[in-house]
Amino acid sequence: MTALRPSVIDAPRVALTKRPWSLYLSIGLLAFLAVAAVAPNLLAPYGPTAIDYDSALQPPSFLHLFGTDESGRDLYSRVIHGTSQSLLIGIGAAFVSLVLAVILGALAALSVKPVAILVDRSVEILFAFPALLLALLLIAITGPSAWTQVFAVGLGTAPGYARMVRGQILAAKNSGYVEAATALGHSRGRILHEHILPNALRPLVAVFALSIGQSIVWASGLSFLGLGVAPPSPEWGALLDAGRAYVTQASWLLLFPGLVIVALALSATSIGRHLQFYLEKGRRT
Amino acid sequence: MSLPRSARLVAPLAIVIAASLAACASPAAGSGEGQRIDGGTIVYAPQQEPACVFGGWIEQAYISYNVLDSLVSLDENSQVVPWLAEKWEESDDGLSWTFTLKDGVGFTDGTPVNAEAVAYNFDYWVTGGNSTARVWLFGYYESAEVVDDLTVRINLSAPYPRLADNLTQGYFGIQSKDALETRSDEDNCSAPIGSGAFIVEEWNRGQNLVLVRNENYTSWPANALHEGPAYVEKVDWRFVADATTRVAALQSSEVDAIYDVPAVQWKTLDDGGYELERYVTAGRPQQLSFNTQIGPFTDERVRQAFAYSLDREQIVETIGQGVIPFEGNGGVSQSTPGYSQAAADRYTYDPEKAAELLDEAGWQLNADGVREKDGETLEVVLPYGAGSIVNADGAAILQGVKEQAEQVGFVVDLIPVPQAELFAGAYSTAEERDIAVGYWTAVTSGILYINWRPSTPESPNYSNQAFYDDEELGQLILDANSAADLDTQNELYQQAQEYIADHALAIGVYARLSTLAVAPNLHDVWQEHAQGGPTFYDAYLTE
Amino acid sequence: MTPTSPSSTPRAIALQVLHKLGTALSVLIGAVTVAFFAQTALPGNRATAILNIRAGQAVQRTPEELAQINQQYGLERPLVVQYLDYLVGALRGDFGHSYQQYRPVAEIIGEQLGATVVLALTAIVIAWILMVVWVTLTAGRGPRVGAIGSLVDVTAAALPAYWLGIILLLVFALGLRLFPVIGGTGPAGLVLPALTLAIPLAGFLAQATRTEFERALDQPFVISARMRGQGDLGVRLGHVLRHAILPAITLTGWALGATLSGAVVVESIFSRPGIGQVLVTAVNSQDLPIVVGIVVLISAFYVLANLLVDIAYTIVDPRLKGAAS
Amino acid sequence: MTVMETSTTLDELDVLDIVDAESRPAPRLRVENLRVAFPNRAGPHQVVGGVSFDLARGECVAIVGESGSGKSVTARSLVGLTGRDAVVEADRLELHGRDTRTLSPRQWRHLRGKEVGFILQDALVSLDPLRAVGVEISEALRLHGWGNRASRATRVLELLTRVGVPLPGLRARQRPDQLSGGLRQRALIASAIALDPDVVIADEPTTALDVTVQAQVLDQLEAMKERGASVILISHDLAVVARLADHILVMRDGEVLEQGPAAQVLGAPRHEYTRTLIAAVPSDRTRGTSLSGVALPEQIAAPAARGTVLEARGLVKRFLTPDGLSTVAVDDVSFDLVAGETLGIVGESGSGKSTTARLALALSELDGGEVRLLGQPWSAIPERKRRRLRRRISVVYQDPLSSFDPRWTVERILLDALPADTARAARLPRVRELLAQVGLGEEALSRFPLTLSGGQRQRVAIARALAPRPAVIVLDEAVSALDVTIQAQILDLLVALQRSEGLSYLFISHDLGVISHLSDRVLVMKDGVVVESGPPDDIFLRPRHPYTQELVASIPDFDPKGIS
Repeated sequence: MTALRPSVIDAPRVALTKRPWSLYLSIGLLAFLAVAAVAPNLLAPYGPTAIDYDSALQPPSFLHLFGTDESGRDLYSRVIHGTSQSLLIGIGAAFVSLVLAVILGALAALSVKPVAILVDRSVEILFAFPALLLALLLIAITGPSAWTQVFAVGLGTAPGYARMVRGQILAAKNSGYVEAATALGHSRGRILHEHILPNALRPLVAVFALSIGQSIVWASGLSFLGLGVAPPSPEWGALLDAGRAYVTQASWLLLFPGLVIVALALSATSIGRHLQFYLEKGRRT
Repeated sequence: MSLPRSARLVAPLAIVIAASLAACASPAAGSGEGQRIDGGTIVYAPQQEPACVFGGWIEQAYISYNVLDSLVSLDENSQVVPWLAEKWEESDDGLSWTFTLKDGVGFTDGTPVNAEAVAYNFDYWVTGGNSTARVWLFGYYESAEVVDDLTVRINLSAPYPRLADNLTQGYFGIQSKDALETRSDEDNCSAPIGSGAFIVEEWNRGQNLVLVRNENYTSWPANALHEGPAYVEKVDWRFVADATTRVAALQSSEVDAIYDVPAVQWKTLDDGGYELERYVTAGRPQQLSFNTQIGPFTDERVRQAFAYSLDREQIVETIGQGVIPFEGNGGVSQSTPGYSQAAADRYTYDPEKAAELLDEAGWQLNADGVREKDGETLEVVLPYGAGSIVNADGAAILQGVKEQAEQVGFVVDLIPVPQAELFAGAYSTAEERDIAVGYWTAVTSGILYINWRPSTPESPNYSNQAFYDDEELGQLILDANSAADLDTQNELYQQAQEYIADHALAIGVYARLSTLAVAPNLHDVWQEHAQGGPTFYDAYLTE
Repeated sequence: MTPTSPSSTPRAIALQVLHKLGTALSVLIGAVTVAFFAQTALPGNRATAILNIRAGQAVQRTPEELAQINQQYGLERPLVVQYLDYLVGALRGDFGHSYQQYRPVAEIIGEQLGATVVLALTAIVIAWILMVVWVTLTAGRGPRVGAIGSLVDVTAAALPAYWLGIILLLVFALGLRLFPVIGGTGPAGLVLPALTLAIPLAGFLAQATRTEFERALDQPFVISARMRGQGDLGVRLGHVLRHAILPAITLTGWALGATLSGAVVVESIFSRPGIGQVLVTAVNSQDLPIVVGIVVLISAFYVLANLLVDIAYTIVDPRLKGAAS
Repeated sequence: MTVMETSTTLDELDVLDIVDAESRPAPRLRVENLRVAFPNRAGPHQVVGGVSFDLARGECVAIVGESGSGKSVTARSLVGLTGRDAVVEADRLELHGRDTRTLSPRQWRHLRGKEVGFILQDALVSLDPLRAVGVEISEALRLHGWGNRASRATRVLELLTRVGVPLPGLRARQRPDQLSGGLRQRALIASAIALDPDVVIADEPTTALDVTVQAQVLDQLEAMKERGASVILISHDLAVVARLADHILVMRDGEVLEQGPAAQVLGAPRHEYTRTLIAAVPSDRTRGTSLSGVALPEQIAAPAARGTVLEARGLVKRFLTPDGLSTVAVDDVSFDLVAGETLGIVGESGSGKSTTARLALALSELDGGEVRLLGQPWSAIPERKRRRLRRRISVVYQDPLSSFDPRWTVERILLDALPADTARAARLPRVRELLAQVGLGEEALSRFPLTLSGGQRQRVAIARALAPRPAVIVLDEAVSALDVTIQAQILDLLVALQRSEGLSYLFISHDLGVISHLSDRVLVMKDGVVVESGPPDDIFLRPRHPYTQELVASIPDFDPKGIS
């Protein structure tokens, strides 16, 4: 579960390369996955749960790009059909995490002192609380499902982002432009609304992208521990979990879903880093 | 490899099949080539680490079997043979059993194995010492009385001719009375004091449990292969949860034997020269019980339709790679005495018949291929204890069940229930589920009593997972339990199974297996016949 | 504005120590509270769970059966009383007994702790070595090398530990037979599990370090050092690295806590003992005393790690000595 | 300065020994037609073109130019540290007669620090901030294999003593941030001259330093020169250059516009740009005149208010330190700003002058005293009431970029600053008017501040300050970050606006020249206290307080007319 990370790294200092091939590749992959999520039947030759006991555990071939599993289901088709759920879990968790982070971060940065201290302390406790346990408990309480995964991951990643949001808001609050606006006689509400929030939250666009990749890795980790979506579902983590038992005989069952998860996390991170760079560029001379 | 057809007919026998024909069925066989090493350590890798050595889990029974001696043992022909008890006798009215103990046997704490200790153990089990033993004795056990130093009498409230058979299970290991009384719960949990072939030396939690040879062992069971202390000095139970890792560890000689060989690895290990042992656990097989109290399955036709919609044999054969035996009987498995083949063959794959029955019951197919009745869809909830009661292979099989049932218009909600939730009572009531999955190992068809005894307000039976409180079935089983004559008893048990099949109260899916893979240099590890646990008393290593 | 002069007067240090202790204690108590009430909020009846797990059967239990357990563990008392009772015990160092193992929680955790701590620390050390070598070699070397360096960072950071672990196990233990399959607690068994945790962590640390490294390379003192005759590698190791690792130090504090609780995946793949396994088992069996005990432990580690980070931070960057965090 | 001559052709490329300057009067450094280019998308981009000069023993060559002139790149190319992608070409580039164009990285390392010392600006960042300065100085020795650990330690103390650092044993163990500005800058010099290099390059060695520290650094450089070292001084500051240089190169956009003996370049500049540069230097002599050559309006507008517009009485401000104790940043400061006038507050870093500015703006809570604006209570009323009054007082900061919301265009920034009661239809015309007032065209409306030059940004900042039609503008180091010619333009703009709008300025700066150029009255602050106040002529010509005397004495004497 080392995927759970406290805060986002600073933006890269230079554009990664002049022609960001990694960016193009990432966008290409995401576009492909978006199609897979919206219209899986366009890309998948078989149904996600179409059992064909006669072709169980076949290695990758032109007929079955990623091979088949123990019930003869086409792994490639399952990966494609699992995209929407995996992506939704990732996006949902990133969303939950950021919404929580913004609420906690804003409270910590903008409230009166006792409230701010209370919120700070709660974030600290959330940080100190083992994230895996948080997920385990949540799942034990509500039962494993995509939603539980969304909230478990979202809650687990929120404290890191909350700290970041708090820092961003404080930075904006202490910025020259806020002082300039104060000197112009603008009201607190107007300054908050016109300057502090927009500037503090703008980097979150990039963070959101970064967080999606992270959330998918994390959520699939929960599935892998058998704490995720019910197995016949082709969610990627569940595919990995199912493939684990066959790893010596049918390594493709583990290899391909894992590669897809890594590729997606990589793409999301790459896009996030580029976004971060372009958003930050406006702040540097 | 698949189970020979004929083997299923030998129902009363506990089937022990080794992959190599030479090792087949007989523990006496398999003495290998090579020089026997005196002493040595066997590293054995099971998948699950229990909380205590002694307790109600089958994993606990397996360890207990090597550490504690029971009164009696079951041989490969399912005959009860002497162990701590030299002889035993059932009274004519069947209401009391008298066990005569071997003389001169001592617990490893130096106290004697006597009638007092045995009687104490019976009371200990039923008052919470072992919840599974308690369930077995429930409803029959009255008291245990000390007749003389070596004679103990068990008084029953109703005849139970198969009592001795049941006592062969590891749940009934006899512990030192002195230890139970004077030592802490913690000590009795992690290192119970018995009179067995091995003594718990140390338990490195999360890693391994080390058993050391009882040098003063005198009370081997009658079906053991040798006399005197065990050959090996130590047995290292090294807990390895992941099946792939277990197999790999065996292949790299890090361990000498592993438990629960994944079906998909069976052939590889077979080809690699490993000795494979498979024990089809007697008792309730992995089966589906329908909720007969609430929901669509209150209609017998719907239950039958579900059964007809499945090609259970094909699913099990494919996922189980021919290793996991298909079991059609929803009452008891093929290795259980009193097994009914007729009950097992009651339903075969017949989707048309299923459709017909559903039509008849008023469930009409809608445009989406789902059945509806009065605006309600034919949706059934099938929760299962993922990773606890149903393993990975089992989950794959249930996915096949879901897929096939949905072909005829069912919607199956397959819900993996985490252990915490499951054992806290989730999905345990009739309102929450339509189908229950589960197995229960046993030595006799007496398991039917546990699973099908009708609930009464005074004495609810929560193990009756079909919620089928039927006097007729209940009486049939009660009669069988107390039938003095074995043939009569088997006949009655078979009738009960057929009753269950006819009314489609439960259908079998596959028989639970206990499998071992043993390295070529380890010999005479045998699976005890009550539950299929590995027995290391006779085992020895060669160069 | 007055320059913020560093102050390390005894008074300032005392104030900070007090503040940190207060924070630490409140975090610990907060974590215990959350764990306790979350665990009691689990569905179903705790006594049922205790009984069912002992029996290995998932069935309902009769009131008589439940009463015995409730009485034994005081589960019939109001939650708040149970909580306060626990808290008082915990303050005295008594974390209760496990429902399933009947043993003191401190003992259960204690015997598993070593393996996990060794694993976590080894992983962090390896991650640091990998990260420092890689970043020092590739940072600030122009766009092409930089792109490769950064791609490797990001890829490593994106590797799911469970997946990486199985692949490493497959290749190095099963395939090449270089390492034992069952890790155990020996040094040979430590390599693969530690790598599994270290590689993604190294990628993650490298991302943070690289940015800082490149920033530091542009600082005037780097030119000064070069002007003094310092070579490129000398500047990188002697000056730049020290500046660049500051964010990685902060992240390491977090990583220590995360690795401790996240070790369960690696522990299960490599069959290692450790508190990760204990935690999962305990949650699964609703063994509340163990769960809460582990929360206390991990929170304490988190607090301790943050303290160490603060110390490490002031050693690396003495300017911060006395500056309130 | 030796005139460039090529008679002595020294083909001694293999000679690694230092050529003895006494026996052969060859220049230590010869640069002929040095060109530096950086590649970019469009191909190589030349940033330095055709720099030539010789440097002899005990001589100082200064390269003067504004930002982007290529002066620093020139300096770095002399020691082979131009950067990875730079293409450095020269017809001749010799150090002690050795061609440095073909040196390997190893040879370069051997040479840097030992034969050429390099001093950068601001020791706070030019010395490794995480290390004790003694370690830094000793590193220079160690890298060239000088002595052993013990002898190096002794040498470090010697060096620190030589550059005038008292208590060298203690200072050597301290980090730059623990030392005062003067001490750390001397430590930086010590690290550069540790091995007695006979060529020292000083790249803006006094920029961003307080004037008293600047004087100490210049003394050190002078002492070095007297010991026979050759100095290359890179600076934008003509006053600094005037004090040390024997020969001056004036650069702009990578080209050398003019070069020659210092007296000639400063006293009788031939190039227009040189003259502009010289004219742009503010001082008490330039008060009331134009620095950039634009015509200043005669005083036409009546002051926007009458009497004392801003009145401070006994201001006190304390800050909490991490010890939980408080330090006094501003202690009993009082002043009066009279309508239509400029009150200059001058002081070095840490003097409390910026805090005073914030207190005057009521952006910081007072711990004592009172500020009144236009005769009304100002600091004493709650912020809610103050908001209505805020349009009467505006502010311009040193760093305009950070005072603009990065997401906003110039148009939005200015619209935002208009008083709320400005009629909708009047808003855009007013913004255009403001732009015109600060000398910007309408094309600036759609620009983001980031895409503007420093001078343009400061003009936008001034336009924003003007927008609410204030009576008072607080200018906090408003021209300090600007190049000298741009600074001149902005100062002229400020004077022009004051005259046309009748504004009052509270002008805060560390730069005595700017203060003396602009102010009608001057306040000198030190450690939060006003040490002296009065008309600029009194302060600068007849300082009474010892601190003021020290300050004034530290100002490099720059009177171009006096040089010739």
